[in-house]
Amino acid sequence: ALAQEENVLVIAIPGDIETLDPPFSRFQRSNETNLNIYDQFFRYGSVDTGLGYSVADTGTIEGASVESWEWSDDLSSIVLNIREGATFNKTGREVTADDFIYWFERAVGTESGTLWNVNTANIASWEKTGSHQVTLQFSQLSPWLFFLFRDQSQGPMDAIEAQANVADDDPWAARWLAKNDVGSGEFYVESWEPGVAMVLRANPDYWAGKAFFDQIVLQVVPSSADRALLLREGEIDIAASLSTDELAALEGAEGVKVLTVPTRNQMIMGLNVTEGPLANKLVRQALSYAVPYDDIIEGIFGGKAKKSAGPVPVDGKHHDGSVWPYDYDPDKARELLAEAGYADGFEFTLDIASGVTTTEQIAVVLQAAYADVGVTMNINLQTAAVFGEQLGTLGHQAWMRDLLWYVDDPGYTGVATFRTGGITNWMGYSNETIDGLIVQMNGTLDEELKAELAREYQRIVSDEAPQLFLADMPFEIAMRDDIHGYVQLPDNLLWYWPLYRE
Amino acid sequence: MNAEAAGEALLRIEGATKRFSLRQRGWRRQQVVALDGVSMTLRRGETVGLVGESGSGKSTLGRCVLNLLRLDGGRIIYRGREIQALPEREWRPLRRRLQMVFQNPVSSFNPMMTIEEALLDALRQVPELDHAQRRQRVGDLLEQVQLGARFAVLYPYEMSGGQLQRAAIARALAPQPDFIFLDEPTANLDMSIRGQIINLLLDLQQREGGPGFVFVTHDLRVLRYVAERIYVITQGHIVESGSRDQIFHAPRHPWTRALLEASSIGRRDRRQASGSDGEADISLATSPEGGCRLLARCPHARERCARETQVLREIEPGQQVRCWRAEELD
Amino acid sequence: MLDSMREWGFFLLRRFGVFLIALFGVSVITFTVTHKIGNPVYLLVGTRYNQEMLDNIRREIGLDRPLHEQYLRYAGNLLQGNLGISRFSYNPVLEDIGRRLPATLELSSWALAMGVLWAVPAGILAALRPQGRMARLADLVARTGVSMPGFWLGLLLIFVFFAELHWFPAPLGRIARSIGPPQYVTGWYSIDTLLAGDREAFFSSVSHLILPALTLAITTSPSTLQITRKRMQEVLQSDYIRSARAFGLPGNKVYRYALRNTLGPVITMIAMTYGYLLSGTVLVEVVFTWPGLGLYAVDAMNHSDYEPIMGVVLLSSGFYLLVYLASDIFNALFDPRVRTEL
Amino acid sequence: MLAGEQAIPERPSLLQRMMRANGPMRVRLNIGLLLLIVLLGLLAPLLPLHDPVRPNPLNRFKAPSLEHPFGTDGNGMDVLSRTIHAIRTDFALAISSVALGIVVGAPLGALSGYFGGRLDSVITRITEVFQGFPQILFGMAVLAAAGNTMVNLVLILAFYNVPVYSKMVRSVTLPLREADFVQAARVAGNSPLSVVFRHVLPNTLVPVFSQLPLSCAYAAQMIAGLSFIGLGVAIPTPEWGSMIQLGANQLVFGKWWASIFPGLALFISVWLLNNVSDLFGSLVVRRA
Amino acid sequence: MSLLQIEGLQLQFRVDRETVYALRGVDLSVGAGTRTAIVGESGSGKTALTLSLLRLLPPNAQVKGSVRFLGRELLTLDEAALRQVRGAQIAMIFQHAQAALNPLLPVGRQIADVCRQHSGMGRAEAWERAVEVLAATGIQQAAARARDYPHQYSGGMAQRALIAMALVCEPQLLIADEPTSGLDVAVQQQVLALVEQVVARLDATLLLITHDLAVVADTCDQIIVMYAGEVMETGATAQVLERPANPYTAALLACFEQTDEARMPFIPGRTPDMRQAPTGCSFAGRCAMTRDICHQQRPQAVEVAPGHFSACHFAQEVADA
Ligand SMILES: Nc1ncnc2c1ncn2[C@@H]1O[C@H](COP(=O)(O)OP(=O)(O)OP(=O)(O)O)[C@@H](O)[C@H]1O
Ligand SMILES: Nc1ncnc2c1ncn2[C@@H]1O[C@H](COP(=O)(O)OP(=O)(O)OP(=O)(O)O)[C@@H](O)[C@H]1O
Ligand SMILES: [Mg+2]
Ligand SMILES: [Mg+2]
Repeated sequence: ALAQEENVLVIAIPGDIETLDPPFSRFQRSNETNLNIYDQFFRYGSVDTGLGYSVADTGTIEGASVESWEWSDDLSSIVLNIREGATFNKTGREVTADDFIYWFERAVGTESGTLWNVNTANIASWEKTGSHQVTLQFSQLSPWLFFLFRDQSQGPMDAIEAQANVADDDPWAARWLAKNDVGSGEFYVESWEPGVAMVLRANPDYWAGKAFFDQIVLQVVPSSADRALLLREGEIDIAASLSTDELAALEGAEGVKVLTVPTRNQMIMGLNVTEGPLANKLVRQALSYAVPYDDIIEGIFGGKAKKSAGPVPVDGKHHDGSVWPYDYDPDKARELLAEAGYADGFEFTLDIASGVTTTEQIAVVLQAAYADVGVTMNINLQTAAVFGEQLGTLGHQAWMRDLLWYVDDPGYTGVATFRTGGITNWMGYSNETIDGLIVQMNGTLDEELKAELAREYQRIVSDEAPQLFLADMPFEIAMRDDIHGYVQLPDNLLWYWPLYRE
Repeated sequence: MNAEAAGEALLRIEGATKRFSLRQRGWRRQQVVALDGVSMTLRRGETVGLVGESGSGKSTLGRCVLNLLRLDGGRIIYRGREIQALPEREWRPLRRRLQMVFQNPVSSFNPMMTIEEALLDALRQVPELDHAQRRQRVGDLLEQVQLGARFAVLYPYEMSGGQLQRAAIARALAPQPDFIFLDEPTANLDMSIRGQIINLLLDLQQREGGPGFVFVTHDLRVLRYVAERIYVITQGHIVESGSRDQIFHAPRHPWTRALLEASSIGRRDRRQASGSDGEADISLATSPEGGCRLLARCPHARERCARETQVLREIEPGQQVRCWRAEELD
Repeated sequence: MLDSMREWGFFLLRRFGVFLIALFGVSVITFTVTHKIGNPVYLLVGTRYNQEMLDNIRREIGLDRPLHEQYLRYAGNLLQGNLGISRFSYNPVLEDIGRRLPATLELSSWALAMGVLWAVPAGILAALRPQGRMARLADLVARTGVSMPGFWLGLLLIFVFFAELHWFPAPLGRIARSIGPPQYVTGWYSIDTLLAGDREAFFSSVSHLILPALTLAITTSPSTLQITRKRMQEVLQSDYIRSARAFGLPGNKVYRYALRNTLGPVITMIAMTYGYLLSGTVLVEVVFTWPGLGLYAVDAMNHSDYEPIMGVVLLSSGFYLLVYLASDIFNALFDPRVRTEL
Repeated sequence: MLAGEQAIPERPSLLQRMMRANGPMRVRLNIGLLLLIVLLGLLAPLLPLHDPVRPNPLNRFKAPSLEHPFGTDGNGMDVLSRTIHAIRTDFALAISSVALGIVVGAPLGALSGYFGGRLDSVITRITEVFQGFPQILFGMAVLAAAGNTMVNLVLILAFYNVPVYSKMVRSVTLPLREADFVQAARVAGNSPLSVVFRHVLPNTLVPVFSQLPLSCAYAAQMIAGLSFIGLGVAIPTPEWGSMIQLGANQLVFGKWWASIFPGLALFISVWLLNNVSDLFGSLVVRRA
Repeated sequence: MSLLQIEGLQLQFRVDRETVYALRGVDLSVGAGTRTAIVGESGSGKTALTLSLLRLLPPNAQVKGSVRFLGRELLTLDEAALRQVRGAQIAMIFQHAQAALNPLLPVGRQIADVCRQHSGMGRAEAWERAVEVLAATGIQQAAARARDYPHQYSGGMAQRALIAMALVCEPQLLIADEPTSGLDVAVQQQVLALVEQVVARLDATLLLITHDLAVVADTCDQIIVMYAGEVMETGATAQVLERPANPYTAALLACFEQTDEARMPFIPGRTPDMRQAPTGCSFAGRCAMTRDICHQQRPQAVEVAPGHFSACHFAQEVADA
């Protein structure tokens, strides 16, 4: 029987949690769960906005599983002091330097996403320098260490437990860890009925104190209309992943509140610049001019989004809107098309992942707008997996999705997206000047210089237009109005620990 | 017309045998012998009657002759040529020569086709005509069977049985065949219109170069008008054959007599016939080891009948009987 | 008796052979199609990957082999009852299916039962009084059911009966969360709760079942209704029913006769509906958050996870072919004419 | 010769017969309405309607008004115009998929039923396999693998129709094999294939036609279902099923029009088709 | 007293908003203990007539008139009472015996059901009785065959089974609707003989429907000639066959005559369209004697000899010819 006074938070999520193994976590659901059951190295501090929620302050880094740290003077190494007395949820073992070392070894061994973090943070080696101390050496300046090592993939795992569950063909226990949690975070998995629900229980000994909610129920509700309806009827406390229309419908419903939080989330249309008409810069510019930006923002986002202005989100660091040339100007678009030799237009296909209403709606608007300038755009729906795979293999002519820049740094965006061969460079884009600018940006801690470089970077990317920046979207989440304490993290993941009911 | 004068045989059936497998038991099949060594000869322009009760194998014979079914044994010789084993492709040119009129006039027409379409379908095998000529011919044919061109546009369900049977005859005549197998063309018609069909056939017989007919019926009465020679069949066996006069005036086989009696008003003796038919029906299903097949139904049966398989033997010139007591029973 | 046992033996043997061949066909086609819907290796590499990692994994799980070789391997495993593992959850597909099958079976069986309980009597009544009110109603419901997508009807029902009237619980799975699943016996909550003797749980599970089952019943029963009606009409006009009445058999007896004679094709149709339902629940499962096979397969589809898709497709086809076979056997048992044709 | 024969008028066409078929109003009404719907679809581009694929993001989910009698949908498109234009898509989809199903299925069934034997068992087995496929799942897989184009959609729908029609035609053909008129057709010199195609097949029309409305409804339902899990007809093509699904989520928030109107259109069309096919059946079928 | 008295019986079928006038005012009476034949061409309404007696018509039929059996009006009798008449007092055997038996039930069971219905016997007892009557109709090994299904019976046996069913109720009136059509010649004889035998044994009245005059001549003492839903002539068999008083009967008889003429006799023309409401004599279109009056006025039945009626404007003329 359940204790009478349990505080339970019910969150409706659209699909099941994919994996409990942080390095392999790549979708929203598992990212969020892992964020809450593993205790990351660092975390952001937060500030209250006075609007009923707080936002993470990316300027303040706090310790989490790492209690404190010391840079070497030349910034070439760092000593991490591991929080003493923290224990793993399932085994009660204390978290030690060995678990951290295992974590780094596993990152290398599995070649997983964490290795990318390790490499991107320019970490050259790691060493146990005390029972609760690890020292990292950098190969070069590491501008993003804290930003990267706060994400959901960065929590120490119980090395002994993990090693106890390896298999011959699975030396890193990837199979076992996918279904079992060995974290020291705010919550741990109490039960998991695949496809139905996962129940998390609060860690009573969490170093920062036990969470308000004893239990978090992650209830799978695949139909978004259902999620909205359930929230309205008070059957659940929070509904994840609602479409803008559903959120709009919930606004004003009794007992429900919708938080609208500015983020660095951009709706982007990427163009494959390696072949066909889209390889022509003029064509890409024309397409950029042919977008009815205001209609999209007003109509589809109900005025809650902001007009994008280039590769750096408008709320991002070093954003400079002055170098952004585009506004809705179909005549200009036609001119450019004619100049490019496509006066009679051309045809291309836009791929989008199925089931995302907002993307579909924008695609439809674009289709009509492009038709006005003589360009035929076909819309092709793909399953999420196929869509993702096509991105990686440059299989699209054009794609549309939102991209969230959770590291607030133009250099980071550049490395990932606009550098030749960047991991999210799904355009096949390559420009030596840009590559050089990115290296320069990431090689300096001088923010003024960085701003200078960033302006040039934004000017070129805007001009070359390998991506169309359609809108800077806010993050919206709907919950019962007695749920408080929401903290907006830069990656839009929901952090359960600070939430409480009043 | 005189049978003797008609000359060379148009169609000869020799020892035709046909078996049907009834149902499957495990991997084995059970068989019915529908035709058991039937022989028959038809001369040009001659009409031969084939009479027998229901299930005796009349239709089966027709279907075998027209290659709608394959014979299991025996031969069918048309104008000196063996045709029973020809493949379908080689058979097709013969189709216009050998025709058939079916028992049930309504079901023998495609309900989705008008009479004209049905006749045109039959005329497709007359390549020498163009479309206009074929339509012309459809009109002529309908006229010939006394229907008139206005029936051309009707669908089968809009016509009476008698009219349809005439259309069926027109269809059989369409490609100018020299043989028509008439499978009980009057069986499904009312007595009052049966005569129309018979008379129509009589008219056709009168014409020079007209086709030869095998006229199948279970009612001897109608054969009196049309047939020159008559074969009596039961259970896949011919039990008696002879000229019309021989069969009508001097029937020798008890079965023939029974048939004759059954078809006349007020002259039957039913008391003898009563009894069980259970055995009789079942006996059809298997070929008996020996003895007369009509044993169970024959009022004249003797002990010898049960032992001895009967053979067809000539008892008078042109008359053959399959009964050893034929001479006694007068 | 012995003879007929042998006949039955042959019959079953033949039909089972056919069943296996059909299943083989299904597996080949599905295998070919599923292996064209993207690539599961992307699931296995985490967020940051390069070509080399992809190639390694592809080699490891054998996706670099020619398709027919892959199929042979799959079929070999299949014969040993191994449906492979999900690349996504690392669970053996058989286990996943085993967990979800009862949910789907329970839902589709309830839907079938509800559909049959409505459609067969309605069809009979409509046949008895072709111009009557029941006939009109049956017509209306049948035609509405036919032209209404199931998920839409489901949403409508949820809206009306949950959101507005609050007659039914939230469309959140199979049983109230506060009650929790019963002790596993059959996997059917409606039965397991009964076995556990838990009234409250039983009512909860049933009330969760009703709306989704109703949705499915309405959308799938029209064919049963039509065939019952048509067949019943035919039977009622048959000579043997006329003779039953001519010999003074009372109405109820005559209708019992007629019913019996109506049953053959109706059973076949019901079997086909049942076979269809096992996979036809997909959309309704989505709408009612029903943790069944359909949801599982849709998820797998969205992740290009071959094995679960294959597993579900094979299972559904197998189930379809089996119930179809069962209806054949039933008809053979029931109808002496079919029996002799075995 | 029969008495009182006169020249009779030309045979009226089937349509004429249907129009004048013995139920004065009801029947004519059904055919008339169905024709009207088809006509509406055909003439849709000429009618004074909004552009069916012209989105207006500033005018989304607007309730029915004079300007938009059926309101607007989530893309701000005019629901009335889309509902009418969808007639083209839906009829085209239904007709082509059903036609394909019939064109492939009916001959298969006829051949199978007519020739029997090994051919029959092979065809029957194949159709059983086809039918055994879990339809939505398989449809999804195919669309996911080959793209959600109209052609693929038609192929998938046809895939389900083939066994339906082949089975039906087979069951009608089986007794026809021994039918006198089929034998008569052989005697008339038809080759086996021409017997099947000219004589047997036309006689399976009635059951085939009675199945038609179901197939059409089914096509729309399938498309709606596939749209629901994300892979239906390419957006923003006006199509009832996907319109129903697009509007479905807002249905529960009181914005009923985007979903209800296309639903009604589908319902009415299926209803009329049902009636007309019944009527067709009663006219074509041979009267006893 | 007549056992069965039919007056002004009209029967219409509604088909697709058209009306088929199947019976157009039939008057006749069947005396107790007679063996009466109803003859007529196919579609003349013979079956329809018998079905309307017991109200076994399909739902699209409308009946008017009066049918009195032993003084009781059958057309308005309530269902329960009617059930007592069906089977128990009037039994029917149908045209296609095999189709008239339920294919899914063993033959014996069907007979036993009827038996239980009318006698209140128990299951076992009824079964024994069923076997007994089956045996009585000449089916060998009746106990075993009773367990068989109709499709395992031959046509003749099925007909016997139906007769057995009629026998089991011991009715006063036995209606046999073409009991021999579709059977082979020899079996026809046996079945007819069996019917006669059963009627004799039960001391029942027989109403035999046929279109075979040969059968009539042999079996029946009374004859009713029907044409296009009307009764053309009634009378004792000998009278009617020897001195037909109606041109239709005469023409029909001519078709059965064995002549030595070269051509076969027939009645020209076709039966009238039953969808037209009757005016005048229905045989007028095909009759050699047709005059104007025949087209305009429906002939009333006239008694040309005692007990011999004919519906013809020239009945006497024909009779005397
Ligand atoms: N396709 C078939 N399969 C099995 N048995 C058959 C088939 N066709 C005919 N028979 C059997 O062959 C025998 C002869 O049948 P057939 O149709 O030739 O008789 P028939 O003399 O034409 O009878 P009827 O007068 O009824 O037309 C019958 O016992 C019949 O049951
Ligand atoms: N259910 C029905 N619906 C419409 N018309 C019918 C129906 N039953 C019979 N008829 C018509 O009623 C008339 C009389 O039919 P009935 O069956 O009584 O004829 P019959 O004399 O018994 O013929 P047969 O000798 O062929 O059995 C026919 O014109 C027939 O078409
Ligand atoms: Mg025959
Ligand atoms: Mg009759």
